[in-house]
Order: sequence, then C-alpha cells, then structure tokens
Amino acid sequence: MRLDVILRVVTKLILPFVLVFAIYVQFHGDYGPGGGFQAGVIAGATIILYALIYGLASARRLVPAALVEAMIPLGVLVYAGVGVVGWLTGANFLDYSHLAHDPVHGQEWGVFLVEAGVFITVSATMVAIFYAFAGRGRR
Amino acid sequence: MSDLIALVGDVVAHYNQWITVFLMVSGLYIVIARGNMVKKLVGLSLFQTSVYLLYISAGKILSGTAPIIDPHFTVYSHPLPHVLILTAIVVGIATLAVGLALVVRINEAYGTIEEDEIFKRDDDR
Amino acid sequence: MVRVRNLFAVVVLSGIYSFLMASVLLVLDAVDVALTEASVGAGVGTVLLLGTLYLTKTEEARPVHSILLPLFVAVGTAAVLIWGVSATPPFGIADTPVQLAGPDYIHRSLAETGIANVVSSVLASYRGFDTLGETTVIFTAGIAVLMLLKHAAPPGSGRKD
Amino acid sequence: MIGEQLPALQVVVPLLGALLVALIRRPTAAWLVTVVVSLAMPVISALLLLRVLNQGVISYHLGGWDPSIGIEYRVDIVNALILLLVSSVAAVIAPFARLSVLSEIPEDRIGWFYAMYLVSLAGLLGIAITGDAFNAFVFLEISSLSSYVLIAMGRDRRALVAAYQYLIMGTIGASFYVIGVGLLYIMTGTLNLNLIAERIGAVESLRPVLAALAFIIVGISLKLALFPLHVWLPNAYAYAPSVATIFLAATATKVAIYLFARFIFSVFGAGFVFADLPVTPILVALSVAAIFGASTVAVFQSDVKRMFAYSSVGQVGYITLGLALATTTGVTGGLVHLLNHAMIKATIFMGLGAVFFRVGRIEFQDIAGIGRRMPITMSAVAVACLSLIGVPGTAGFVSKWYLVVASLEVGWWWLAFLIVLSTMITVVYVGRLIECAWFREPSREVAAIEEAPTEMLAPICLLAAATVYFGIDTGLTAGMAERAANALLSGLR
Repeated sequence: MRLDVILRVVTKLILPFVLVFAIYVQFHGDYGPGGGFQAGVIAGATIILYALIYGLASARRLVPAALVEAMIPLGVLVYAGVGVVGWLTGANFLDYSHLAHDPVHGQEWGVFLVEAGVFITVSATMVAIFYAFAGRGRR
Repeated sequence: MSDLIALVGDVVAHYNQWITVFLMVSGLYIVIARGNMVKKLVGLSLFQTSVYLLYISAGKILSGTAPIIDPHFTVYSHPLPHVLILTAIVVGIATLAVGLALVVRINEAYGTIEEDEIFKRDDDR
Repeated sequence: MVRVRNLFAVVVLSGIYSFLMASVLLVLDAVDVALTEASVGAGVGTVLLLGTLYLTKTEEARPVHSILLPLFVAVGTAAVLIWGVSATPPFGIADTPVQLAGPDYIHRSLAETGIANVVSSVLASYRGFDTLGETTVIFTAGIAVLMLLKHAAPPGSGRKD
Repeated sequence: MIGEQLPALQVVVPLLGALLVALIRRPTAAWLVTVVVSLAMPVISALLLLRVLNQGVISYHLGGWDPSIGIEYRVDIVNALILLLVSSVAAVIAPFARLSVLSEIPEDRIGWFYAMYLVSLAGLLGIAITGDAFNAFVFLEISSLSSYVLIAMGRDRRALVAAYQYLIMGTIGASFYVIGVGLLYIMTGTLNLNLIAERIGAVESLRPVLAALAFIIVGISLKLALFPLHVWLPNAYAYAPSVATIFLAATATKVAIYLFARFIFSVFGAGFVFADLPVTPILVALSVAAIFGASTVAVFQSDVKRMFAYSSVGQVGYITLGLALATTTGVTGGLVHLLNHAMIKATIFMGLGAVFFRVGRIEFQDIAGIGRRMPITMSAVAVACLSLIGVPGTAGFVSKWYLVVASLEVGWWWLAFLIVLSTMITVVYVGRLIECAWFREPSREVAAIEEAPTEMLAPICLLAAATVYFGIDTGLTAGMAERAANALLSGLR
C-alpha cells in the first residue's frame, strides 16, 4: 500500500470527473445516449474504484453498507411511487400525463423521476454486490 | 433439389444472422459440455448476447441513423428493439451476478467448482 | 474460448468480446445499447468474474464428458434457428413488418413526451412498465447476492486489496 | 375507480410489499407485511374474476398507452383463474410461513427472504396477467431470479448446487423464449400477444413462425419441467426451505403451464399447432413418459420431499396430456388438474414442512411412526395423498375422470388404460409414506415430538379440506375450467 501514491493521487483527481460524467449521462439521456441505468453503473464504479485503491474499510466509511442496502429498494420504490402518483391523479399506473399542467411536461417529469429511481437502485446494487464479493474471504 | 438451393440462397442472404447463430451455438455448447461452473456462466452470457444481435439487426435500416431526433436526419433505425435489448442486458448481468454468488458459496461448501467433483462428493456421503 | 482451460484467460477474452459486441451494436445504430454493453458486459461483468476467480479457482479441470450430446443439442438448435431466420425479411431494408407495423414511435416521441432520444422515451414511458420490471430485476439480484454472500459477522474481516 | 385499476393492483401490491419488507427487514414486521399483502391478493383476483364473468375480457393499458405501442394487461377467464389460484395459495402459505421460516432461515436473512418471496409472487402474477410477450419475459426473470435465491437458502449445501442448476436451465429456457418472441416480432412487428395472434395468419413465410413455435415451446417447457427437461426440479424442490418448496411447487410450474397454453392456443392457435403439426403425438408421448418415468423414479427415493418432487414431474405430465388432446374435455381436464394438483401439492409439502419443523429431517428413516405423534398433520397429508391418487370423492378424481373421458372421446382407449394404470404407481409411492408414517414403531427421537403448532395446522387442514371439497362441489374448479377451456380453444381473445 505504500508504493501506490500515484494511484491514490490519480484516483482522487479523476473521481470527481467520473461522477460528473455519471451525472451528465443521467441528465443527458433525453438528448443523447444514456439514462439512469448507465449513469448508475458509472457512479457505482466510482465507489468501487475508490474501494480498490483506498481499501474496503474506508469505502465502507464513505458509503456505509446499511445505506446501500436501503437504497436498493428505495430506487424501485421511487419508480413505483411515480406510478402510484399516476393513480392518485386519476389515471392508470405509470401514466405521467397528469403529473404537470400539460401532458408533455407531465411526461418529462415522469421520465425524469423514473430515471432517478433507476439510478438509485442500479448504483446501490453495484456497490452492494461489490461489497458482498469483496467482503468474502478467500478459501 | 431446387428447394435446397433456395434454402441455401436464403441462408447466404442473411449473412448478418450467421454471427448470431454462431455465438448462440458456441455459448450453448459451453454451457452443456463444460463442467466448470464459472465457464458455464461465461457460456451462458455468450448465449444471451447472441439474442441481442437477432433483435438489433432486425431494427436496423441501412441508410438510417440512431433513433435520436435531429432535424438533419429523416431515417432512423427502429428504437423498440434497442429498448428490449437494454432490458435483456440488465437481466443478463443480474443472472450472472446471482450465478457467480452461488458459485462462490458452492466453492466454500465443497472446495471445488467442477460439477463432476461436486456430484461425486455428494454421493459419497 | 471453448478450449482454453485457464479461466483467467477466458474472462479476459469475454471482456474483449463484450467490447467488440459494443462496437458492432454501435454500427447497428444502437448507441444506448452499445454504451450499456460496454459498461455492463465489459465492465461490471468482467469485474464480477474476476472477483469470483479471486475467491475460487483459476484453472479448469480437464473435461471428461462425451461431447456428443452437447454437440447434438447445439447443432440442432442452430439448424432450427438458421432454418427459421433465413426466411425472415432481408437485413437493413425499411420495408419489413418490424419497420412498418404499428405507429411510429419516432414521430410521436417529441410531440408526446418532449424527449428527443426515442430510446429514452420508449424505455421510460411507452414501455415504462418493462423498465420497472427491469429495475425490480436489479433489486432482486442485489438482494440475492447479499443474501448469499453477506457475512453474518461484522464486516471488515475479509479484506481484498 | 378502484375496479378499473384491479389488474395493476394485482402485481403492484406485492411488489410494493416486497420493497417495504426489504426496507424494514425486521423478521416479525416483515412477516406481518407479507401476511397482509398475501391476504389481499385473493380478494383482488376474486374481484377480477367476477368482473371478467360480468363484463368479459378486461384490457388495462399501463401508462395509458395504446397496446400497439405500450404494454397491455389482458385478463380473460383463463388467467383470472390462474391468478386466483396463485394468490389463494400465497394467502394460505403466509400464515404458515412464520414459524417455518424462523426455524430454517438465519435471522438476519429473514427480512430479505420475505422480500424475495413477495417479488417471486409479483413475478408469477405478472406473467399470468400480462398481454405482452416481452413483459412476460421480464416477469419470468423476476420470478426466476427470486426463486433461485429462495432455493439456495436451504440448509443443505446441495441446495446451492440445485439453485445453480436451476439458474442455468432457467436462463437457457428464458433465452429460448426470447429468441422465439424475437422471431415472432420480426415477422409481425408487435409484441402484444393479441396483435401477434391477429397478424400471424397473414405472415408471408411460415418458417420463422414454426421456428418461433419450437423455441417458445422448448423454452417454456424447461420452466414447467416437461419431461425430459425436468432435471432441475427434483433437487430444487428437495433441498429448498419448506416455504419455498410449497410456494414453487404449487405455483411456479403452473404459471409456466399457463404461458405454454396461452401461446399454443391463443397466439399460434389450436388449429395451426394441432391440426397442421404433429404436436399432439409428441406431447402425448412426452407426457406419458413423464407420468410413468418420473412416478417410477419417485418410488425409489429415500427423501420424502424428493419423492414428491418427482411426483410433481409426473403430475405435470397429466396436465400437458390434457392440453395435448386439444379437445374441450381434454383441456378442461388439464386445467382442472392444474388447479387440483396445486392444492394437493401445497397440502403435502406444507405437511412435510410441519414435520420438518418438528423433526428437522425428512428422510423416510427419520420419520417412521410420525403419524402417531403428529396425527392431524399426517391425516391431512394422507387426505391429500388420496386425492393425488384420484380416489373418488376427492378433487384428484375429478381431473383424472376428465382425462380418461377425453382419451375415450378421441378413441384412444389405450391412453385411458395408461392413465388408470399410472395411478397404480402413485398408490405405490404414496403407500410407502403411509406405511412408514403409521405402521412403523416410532424411534425414540420421533416419540418425543409433538403435534405441529396450531398456526401451522390451520392452513394445512384448510387446504386438505379444499382437496376434498372440490372433489364434491366441482362448480368452481371444473365448471370454470370448462369455460376457460372453451375460451382457449376458441382462439383469439
């Protein structure tokens, strides 16, 4: 662990950019390739990179396992919640048209929220799976 | 005989699907023939990826472009196969993750990940 | 890849294969799919496979089975697929049932959802329920891996470097 | 207003329940949520069935989009019946589950176990209710992935291998299914089952359609454990935790059979599949092979759960046999047996689950004389076993009767004879259990145990009573199944 100063510094340097890229992929999904799933994978990968370089323990301090485990169902809940709100507006499940004043804006809002839900679940699942594998001792 | 020639002609005309079939067969062969559990899962992924090409190439239009609306283009490839395959990729990686987790546990319980070994050890008990 | 017995090599090959696949998908206009395949197939998949190899073994035993049955099944499946696929419409033309049938998503997307990337609008809205299912699949896989691998003991014992 | 939303509620409620359970994770709270959700399920599906009976086929557009571009839920009498079956079984299992899960699953995994159970339930209901071929695949994978991990939670290490094998076979099956659906999509340009059925007649070339039929049939057959694609099933059932075995045995294969029937009858059309292709002889041959092969293997098992798992493979044979005959009586028989077998197997595996809860093992040698110590449990199991044999007055008799009559109707007296003959094998393996449970001296270990607790006994007895009740009053099972058979045979919904 002493000789990898370069790795540590480089990781610190690029992590913010990778995260920004993840956010870009998330929000640019409407105009270019990308969306919640891809962004979630990239964001999850940053945490994994951090864990690889700085060790599992410090990654767990940064992103606790309990938080990750709660985020996995939370993302799906956000997604399904948008559908339930569709019910409350008197429409069918996952009908976003009544979420805003006019249907097009409603659709935009719905897609935005739904993609956010996907992002939460995907990124959390990536990290959770990595923690689970990495926390397992070699036999 | 002419039927056969027509069939061969059809097969040749679908050159883009050859690769689908080839990938599928290799994947399926690895899954069934090999006893190593990790290798089986790699074969399974290969098998699943072959499906991607089947769908995506059906949606492709040769003069078309990616289905992102832009005033410069008028012909776009069909977006629906892309959506379906996105889902299929996710399902594939999810299966791979669960499968590998099982392999890790099996290795801890048996000390091996070769199917033949495992069956032998269970029969001995 | 079939005959290589070093699993490490198999995993690396499968990662390379995923990248090639992503390039092919890019050529076929499936930009979203290509991005996903590159990040998932070549990225996540490879990481998971390497992690598993680290925890298990990297050498495969010599196969002992007869290859006749698998060969028969694989070739039989291939024959049916070739036979069926070869009568489908030819590649790349706009005049096929897939392209003609049904209303065109491309014409509706911008007007109805205000989203230019049609893949996004189909994914999240027109077939949003599929995507809810897809997210549920991820949720299921995440919980499944945790149930199988998470240590009952407090974490931090097994550290991977 | 609520009535309009019933189809979505049927799937979304268990899904929300699963998410809630995964967030809470406390064993008792998780179980309570599971019970509430599971008890709500049959209410929803019963209301759905009533609506279908009153106003015909229900179509529900998810997201408000038209079926040609969106996803449609379509409920007719066939899947309304399947939904009612799956949700009723779930409702009976939930109260039973608490003690069983508590004793078999590590405490920190219980919350997740219930979450996976509910996800699996949502997945199966989703397959049964959807009118979209690809949506069915997604829910197929949801239910499969969750059932792999449910199986892997078994205490025996062989559970892990069983889950792995199921994962491999299940994924191959699902991929075959997707290839088949892809070919259909290429030829018809739609994923909606109904629209596929409408357009399939106008398809220019038959070859891709035939290939699609082959891939879809093989793919689903892997899931429903049609002989000889059943090899994953016995180990998976034998080594899974009791609750998982009960749930999967009673529902998972049944939903796969439903999908199978849906594709053959509603999408491809009985006229196309059975009149033009040699499907009937192949399916009948495989079904008979399943009935005799699997039942014979069952006789020689030393593990009781494994024995009944092989029996399940054989019983699936009766169901596919009925469907393969493609006559009203035959399909009715298949569907009635589907319903009855689900009840019977749920009772048996629940009883075995209670025995496992008390004894901790389930080999024949471990449970000798158990009938004297757990008389109520074993009596319920015995009643279900009689129903499995097809003794007159039980539900099993009704389904066998239909199957025999159907074989005679098409003039295949030998098939009727084989069905009756196969019953003898069932008598043999069921007899082994009865003999072992009642006519052997209990070991010291067995002599020390008590009857199962009431909260386990009540669901077992309820189900056992159902297997008798539906043998006498056949209105709900056979009557509905006959209407469903007619709906299937008439093709398009």
